Amino acid sequence: MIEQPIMVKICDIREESPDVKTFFFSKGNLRFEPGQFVMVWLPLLDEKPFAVSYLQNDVAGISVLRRGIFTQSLHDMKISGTFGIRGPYGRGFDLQPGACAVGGGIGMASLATLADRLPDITILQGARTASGIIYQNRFRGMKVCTDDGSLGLRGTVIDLLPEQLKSRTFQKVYACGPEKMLYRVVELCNRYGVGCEASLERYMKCGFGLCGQCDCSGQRVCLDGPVFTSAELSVMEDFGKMEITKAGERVIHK
Amino acid sequence: MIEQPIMVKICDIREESPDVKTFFFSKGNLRFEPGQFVMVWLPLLDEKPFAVSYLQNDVAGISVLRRGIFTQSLHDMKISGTFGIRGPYGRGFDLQPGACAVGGGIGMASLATLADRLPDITILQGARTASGIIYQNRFRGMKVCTDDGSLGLRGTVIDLLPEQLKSRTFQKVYACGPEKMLYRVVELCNRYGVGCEASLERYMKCGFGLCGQCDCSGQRVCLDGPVFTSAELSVMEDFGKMEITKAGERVIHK
Amino acid sequence: MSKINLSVNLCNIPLNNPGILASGILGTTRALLKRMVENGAGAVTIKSISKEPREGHKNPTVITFEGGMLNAVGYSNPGVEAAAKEFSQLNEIGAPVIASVIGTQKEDFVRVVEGLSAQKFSAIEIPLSCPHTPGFGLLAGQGTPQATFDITAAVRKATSLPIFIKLSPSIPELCSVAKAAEDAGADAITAVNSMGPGMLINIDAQRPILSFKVGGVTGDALRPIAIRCVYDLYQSVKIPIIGVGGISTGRHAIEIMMAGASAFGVGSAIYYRGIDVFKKISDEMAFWMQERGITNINEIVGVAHD
Amino acid sequence: MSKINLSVNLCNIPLNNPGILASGILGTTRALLKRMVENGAGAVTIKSISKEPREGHKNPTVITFEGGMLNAVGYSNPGVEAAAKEFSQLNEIGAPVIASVIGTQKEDFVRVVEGLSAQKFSAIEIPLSCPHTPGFGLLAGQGTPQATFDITAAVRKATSLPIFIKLSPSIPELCSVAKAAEDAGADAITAVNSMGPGMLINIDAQRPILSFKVGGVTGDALRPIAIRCVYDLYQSVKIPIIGVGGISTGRHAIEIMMAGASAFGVGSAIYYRGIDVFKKISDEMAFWMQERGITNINEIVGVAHD
Ligand SMILES: Cc1cc2nc3c(=O)[nH]c(=O)nc-3n(C[C@H](O)[C@H](O)[C@H](O)COP(=O)(O)OP(=O)(O)OC[C@H]3O[C@@H](n4cnc5c(N)ncnc54)[C@H](O)[C@@H]3O)c2cc1C
Ligand SMILES: Cc1cc2nc3c(=O)[nH]c(=O)nc-3n(C[C@H](O)[C@H](O)[C@H](O)COP(=O)(O)OP(=O)(O)OC[C@H]3O[C@@H](n4cnc5c(N)ncnc54)[C@H](O)[C@@H]3O)c2cc1C
Ligand SMILES: Cc1cc2nc3c(=O)[nH]c(=O)nc-3n(C[C@H](O)[C@H](O)[C@H](O)COP(=O)(O)O)c2cc1C
Ligand SMILES: Cc1cc2nc3c(=O)[nH]c(=O)nc-3n(C[C@H](O)[C@H](O)[C@H](O)COP(=O)(O)O)c2cc1C
Ligand code: FES
Ligand code: FES
Repeated sequence: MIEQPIMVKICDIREESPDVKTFFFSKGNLRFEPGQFVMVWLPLLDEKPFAVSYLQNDVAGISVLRRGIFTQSLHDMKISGTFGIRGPYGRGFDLQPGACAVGGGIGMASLATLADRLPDITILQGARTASGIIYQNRFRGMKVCTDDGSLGLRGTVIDLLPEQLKSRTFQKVYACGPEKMLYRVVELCNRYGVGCEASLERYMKCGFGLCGQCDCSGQRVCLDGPVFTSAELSVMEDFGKMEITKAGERVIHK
Repeated sequence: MIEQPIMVKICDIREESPDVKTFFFSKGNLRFEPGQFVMVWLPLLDEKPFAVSYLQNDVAGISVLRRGIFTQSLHDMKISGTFGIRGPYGRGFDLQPGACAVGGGIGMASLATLADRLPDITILQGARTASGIIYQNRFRGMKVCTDDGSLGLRGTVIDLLPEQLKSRTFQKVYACGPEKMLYRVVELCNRYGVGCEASLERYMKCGFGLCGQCDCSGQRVCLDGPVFTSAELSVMEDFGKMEITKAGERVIHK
Repeated sequence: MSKINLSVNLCNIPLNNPGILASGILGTTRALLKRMVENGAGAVTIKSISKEPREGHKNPTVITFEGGMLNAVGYSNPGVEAAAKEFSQLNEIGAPVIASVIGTQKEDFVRVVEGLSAQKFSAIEIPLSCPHTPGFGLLAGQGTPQATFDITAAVRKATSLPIFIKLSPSIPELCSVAKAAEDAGADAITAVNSMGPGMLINIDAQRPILSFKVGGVTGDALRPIAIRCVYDLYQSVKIPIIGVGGISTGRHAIEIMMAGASAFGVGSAIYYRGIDVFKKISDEMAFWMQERGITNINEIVGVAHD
Repeated sequence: MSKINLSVNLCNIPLNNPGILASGILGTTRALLKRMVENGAGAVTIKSISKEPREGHKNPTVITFEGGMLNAVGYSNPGVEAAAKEFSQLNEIGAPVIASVIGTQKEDFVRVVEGLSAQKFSAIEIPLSCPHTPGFGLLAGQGTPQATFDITAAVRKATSLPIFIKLSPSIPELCSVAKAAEDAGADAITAVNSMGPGMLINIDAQRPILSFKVGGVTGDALRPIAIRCVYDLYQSVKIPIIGVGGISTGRHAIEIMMAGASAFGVGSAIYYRGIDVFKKISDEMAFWMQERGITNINEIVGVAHD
């Protein structure tokens, strides 16, 4: 684990969708487990958490959805540009064969290295519209759905998942995406008696369990998570409901 | 190595001579090599270097000659009393069979664990008078001399040594004692073509090579020594001549 | 270790052990406070609260280095109104909860203290010592004897709870500031806040790492400074001292208590030794006491003085 | 690494690399200075010299802890007369030698500077910042702008050698003191001396470990503070800065130079990395420069500023 940011050089950039770019960098001897994240630093601007979405021999990648100023600045970067990373942080997924991964939008980035490591995995990815779907070439058998039906089935992963849970026995379901979606995935898994692990997102500062910024019902998403089991989530009242702003205000989760 | 003093409890006290007492303490998992020393701390008073003179299973000992206030305070201590030790510090002796150890007065303390480890060693000990001789029961075959002839041969170890060097081939000579004596031992060894290692004494502060107090011609007695080979000593101009006081004054060696 | 008694009485607040969660560390939510108590804290302090919400500085805000930690969080907090909601039913937390109150002028402190008065806080801590937040602490001149006296006196009128004044280790007039606090009615001194400020530069980015450039130093680096501050304060004030700074083991805790602290705070060590650091420290203290035949922790307070 | 140039010109003193042995570390004898140069130091500073010999504090005088080192040597030194003898034929040392001069009043500084004037020192360093020796530095009020101005001006009259004023990291008015030194004719600022003071207590002895009880903190703990001081000074004074405090690797050296130091001092790291620490640091700096395509070390001075 790297405690102070090291500057890494972008060695490749891949456009995963109109709004998502993957930035590849030489990973040196850093080890990442699927579900862990790094803090990405743009000097003079800000520092935010990103899942490691590619893990190749010497190279790692982060897939970034353009949302605000920070991610826009990342999108503006070119090959040979540099950013800082520290980490990896957090507790990742507990890998098991015979599983299903459910990704909503950029949440797919957290599940990607997991899927790489589990060849028999079933992947469901949902997005609002076709242009939101990523990694289509990477995961050929992936089942896709869009809210507007512009790609794959019309509907959300929540519409797709029950059918899967009915037709097959999964050892585990892994999920990452909007928390409202995660909440319903966990509900479904509970109903079908399948264990589930979901990766949460909270605003983060330290990334290593000290500042209390990323609290979710007494759990530090950065250190105790970001991946939690459905059993753990069942006693986390804030899950699917509340998050904490940068200023520490408790707000209803979007 | 222990960087901050730990308080050890005196578990036994042995009177080695009217002016020398050995204080035994439980050594825990500290490892000492013959020739190394510890810094001994009496809270509120001072801290000074002492050779480890006994190494038994769980117990180590320091043999202390009463000289000034500090050593008097040590002599006043009783069983169960405590003092601090840190270390061990310094470079010890390079052990070889078929050797000879030459000790002058309390210098014998530095050589004692070496002698324990080298069963075939020849030991010469010199002192001003009979009451200055220590470890007589510990090293039964030890050859002893006193300036006044009150015990063993009359004369100094310098008088005794040539005969030894002539009659036998030693692999090495180890020496500790007054520096004037060491100087002559090294001279003799050079003359007879025998390698010699001598343990020097200088006033010390840090004990770990930082403060420069214990300098002897650019060598730090605490870290580069206290044991030096005759080759090393041959280029140390101060050896046998100069030492540096607590205030940093260069004075002629007593 | 049945005979070992770690409980202390701090300004009439009973603590089952002298370890207190320091302000700004995991004190953002009620749930985290509870978790820290479950993990052995004798009392917990909430993250400092100001009148209005504050976003604080941009990231990076906390970074580690070889000797400890550097932070410039910038007092992010939801403001007194939201805080009063968050920190309700404090009797269920399981240990005393200390409110940390900040302001840019003395009226602000009073406003926040009043705003939190409906909640069952056990004491009010006032840090006048942050080295990296414009408008607050050292950067607002709150670390002088006069300002300390004025703010303490104003808060004194506003509450009957014990008041702890939290000082900076980086001011030469430490003891006069503490005396001013005592004279104005403070019940204890919390010593110390983070020191410095300090800076770390990433040489490949050629820029300071913290977005605010400078931040307060905590952890191991701070311990000898904190011990000295507590030692000096013990000879200067009569009110109890809460020792904070680099405490991460039972030995450290005993060390700062021997310097004169009646209780001690723990912050950075949660990173170094985990969320159960308070349990570990209590066990280590009890073990040491057992070995030495000391049964009551209060006996050791200040014994390092001649 | 043939193209890498580490040489710097400090107040017209050419150094083959910017690493300087800090005062008080192994600078007790001519032989040790020489050894440090053989081990890669770009320049060396002697242990501080006063008018009369001084025994300093009793042992323990130097002790390590998790975050660095604590020392209260108490300015032991043989006095100016003996020092003038010890530090003769300095041209044979192989690198510039800096004299460190202390006093309890400004006349003392002048006396010592004059007493050493026959020897070929390259510069005079004046520490006004020791935190643990009664009669000297902070304990004698030498760390104020006025005292600094007076002492610097007096020494300025007594020598034409470059004057380095060495400051404490533990005074809030750091930059005003540096400006006072600059105004009085100082040629460089050495930043910083040890911080604090701090204290370490042995809990089994129930006593402070250092015989003087408190001492200055150096090593890792000091680095972020030293970096910040240099960064601030770089914006306050025009004369060069020698950065000192916790430098033990090439990265640290580059870090303090990016903050604004034209050269850097190394002390405690001799314990942590051995007597060849200067060689190691130079190699590490050269390696980093090579990788980044930087050939001249002077290019990086101050680049961390916007
Ligand atoms: C553990 C973890 C892993 C993450 N992994 C990734 C990743 O792999 N790829 C990736 O792109 N991002 C990831 N994120 C999110 C990322 O850290 C940033 O929060 C996000 O990219 C915001 O970017 P921004 O700063 O540019 O947008 P901001 O300026 O913060 O916000 C711009 C707009 O987006 C909205 N917004 C911001 N954050 C979120 C959010 N979390 N959910 C919904 N809306 C939001 C804001 O309300 C605003 O309207 C991860 C977060 C966590 C905690
Ligand atoms: C590496 C090393 C190992 C040592 N090992 C031992 C040991 O095993 N046993 C032991 O008893 N001592 C040992 N010493 C010496 C010890 O550290 C003290 O310096 C010595 O005991 C002085 O004691 P004091 O402080 O009571 O006397 P002081 O108060 O320092 O002196 C009292 C009188 O003794 C004289 N004196 C002090 N030191 C010396 C000296 N070194 N040589 C000659 N005269 C001196 C003084 O001039 C004075 O007249 C060792 C020293 C070193 C450097
Ligand atoms: C990330 C972080 C945030 C902090 N926030 C606050 C704060 O809001 N209010 C406060 O009084 N002290 C704050 N502090 C200071 C701590 O309460 C404590 O005084 C300091 O960290 C020293 O203790 P430690 O060495 O155990 O961490 C903060 C410290 C850290 C590391
Ligand atoms: C044992 C020791 C002795 C010191 N003696 C002096 C001194 O005599 N004069 C002085 O100006 N600074 C003295 N210092 C301070 C150093 O020169 C330096 O400023 C400080 O150690 C910080 O650097 P470092 O972290 O690299 O050690 C001393 C430091 C130590 C550790
Ligand atoms: S981000 Fe600081 S505790 Fe999680
Ligand atoms: S005693 Fe300090 S260098 Fe040897």
